[in-house]
Amino acid sequence: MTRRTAPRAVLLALAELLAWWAALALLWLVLITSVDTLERIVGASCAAVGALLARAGRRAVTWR
Amino acid sequence: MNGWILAATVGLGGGGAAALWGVTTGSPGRRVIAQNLTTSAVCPALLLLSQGYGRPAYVDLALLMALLGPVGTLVFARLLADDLADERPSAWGLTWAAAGLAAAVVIALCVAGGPGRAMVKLLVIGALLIGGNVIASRALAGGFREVRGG
Amino acid sequence: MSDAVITVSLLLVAGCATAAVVQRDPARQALVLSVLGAVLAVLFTVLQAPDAGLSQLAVGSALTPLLIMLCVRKVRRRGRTKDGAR
Amino acid sequence: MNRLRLWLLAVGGAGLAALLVAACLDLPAFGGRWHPYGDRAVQASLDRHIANTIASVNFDQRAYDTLGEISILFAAVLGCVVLLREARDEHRAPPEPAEVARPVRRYALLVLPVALVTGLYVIAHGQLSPGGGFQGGVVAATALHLLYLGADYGALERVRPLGVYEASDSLAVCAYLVLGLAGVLAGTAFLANTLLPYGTFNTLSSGGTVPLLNAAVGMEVASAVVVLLAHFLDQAVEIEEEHGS
Repeated sequence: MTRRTAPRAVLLALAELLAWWAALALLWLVLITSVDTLERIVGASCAAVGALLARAGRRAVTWR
Repeated sequence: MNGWILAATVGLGGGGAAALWGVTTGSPGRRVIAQNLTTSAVCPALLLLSQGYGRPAYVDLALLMALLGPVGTLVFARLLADDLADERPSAWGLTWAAAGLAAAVVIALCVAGGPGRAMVKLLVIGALLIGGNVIASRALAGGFREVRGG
Repeated sequence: MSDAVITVSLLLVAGCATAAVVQRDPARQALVLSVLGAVLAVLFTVLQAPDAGLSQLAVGSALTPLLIMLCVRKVRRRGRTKDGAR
Repeated sequence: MNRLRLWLLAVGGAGLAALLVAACLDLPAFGGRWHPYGDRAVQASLDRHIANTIASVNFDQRAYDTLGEISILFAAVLGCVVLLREARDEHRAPPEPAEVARPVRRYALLVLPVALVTGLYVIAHGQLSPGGGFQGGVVAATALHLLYLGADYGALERVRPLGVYEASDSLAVCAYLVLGLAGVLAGTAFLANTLLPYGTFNTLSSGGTVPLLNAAVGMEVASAVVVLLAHFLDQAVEIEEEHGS
């Protein structure tokens, strides 16, 4: 098990992704006017994309 | 006679004229500061217009302005880092005044709009605007020292 | 009262556009273009065309300055290597 | 010979000017209440449950023009890619890491996802509120470049695999075309908005194929701008001339 796939690192990664996803999903809910199921689905997927990019960006910057 | 549109007109006229005068004359540092303050003058005006016209859909314009205005200033701060290196332009008085103006406008609109999701959206826009304004001023005042403009 | 805001926006756009044309140095012109973009977005909003205003904001606030400033930087670097190489 | 051509131009120009003046005289007065084209456009968009008439004009009534616009953008970016490629006498120096102030870097890393989600929001709600594929695509692409502004070009290159964006650029244009051809296959017309149900007014699923066309344009504009900026950044930051040439 290399350093990056140790359970603790995977847990940390998931926690960070989840935190970003929750924040961005909340932002989506704030941005839209009417909430229905389709908005929630699209919002959840956009927040997921945003969370992945946020983590990739953070790692890209401090990875050097 | 709609008070919101009047406030937007006054803010736009004053802020816009000052920004235009600042960006066309003076040292490069002062021009970039004027460009940075344009965002803080135009974004509250857009919010007031959205309230004045009674169209909440126009708030998206202010959202984009609050988001991309500071990014434009970061572009100039980074790519003009060589020219601004010796000058270290910083106008913290103006920055905090603009932040205060933006906060006042956002609070007034929140009070007028009443609680709800729209108010949270206004607060998000206000936070983005003031945060962006302060960070852009910080970037101008020497945020990109060892960048050699690259 | 909405005519006053249209007049102010038109005057600002006219002033910014003239300043952009008068300014010859590309780096400083990029600064004026950025301010012109913001004021144009307000003019479109005031004339009840928010989609056009949104397009102007999206492109004029960060993308155009970045493109222009990258070109200015490339031209300056080429100038520097030309002097160095001579 | 030159004089003949000038005379031909003058005659043609005069004829065009006369026709234009005649046409302008018949235009309705400025600021009047009579807008024949506007009323019909709004009526057509309301029939199809599209709240934003501009999105209805862009992606439903005149979707063919939008096909022209996205191919113009595609061709322009293709031109830049060809012109700004690395020449034989140039070499590519790796971008050196840059020291950026701590608060500026944290701001860039924070606004990066927020701007991306805002861009996607503007794309998704194209047919409901002001915005659409083009505006949202540009915002999403600009969001990605906060990494360059907040840190250095190396960080941006690690997050942005250029091949993927070039592929998604052409894929999005093809998606727009396939959506149009679907109309032909279904027996109606190219890019006709008669395939999907129009849904309930002012919701995300309203407007038939308009949201899909919006998404295709959004994806195309975002990847086209990323590819365009990538080649500008390569030229400005990485590619250097061989000395002594």
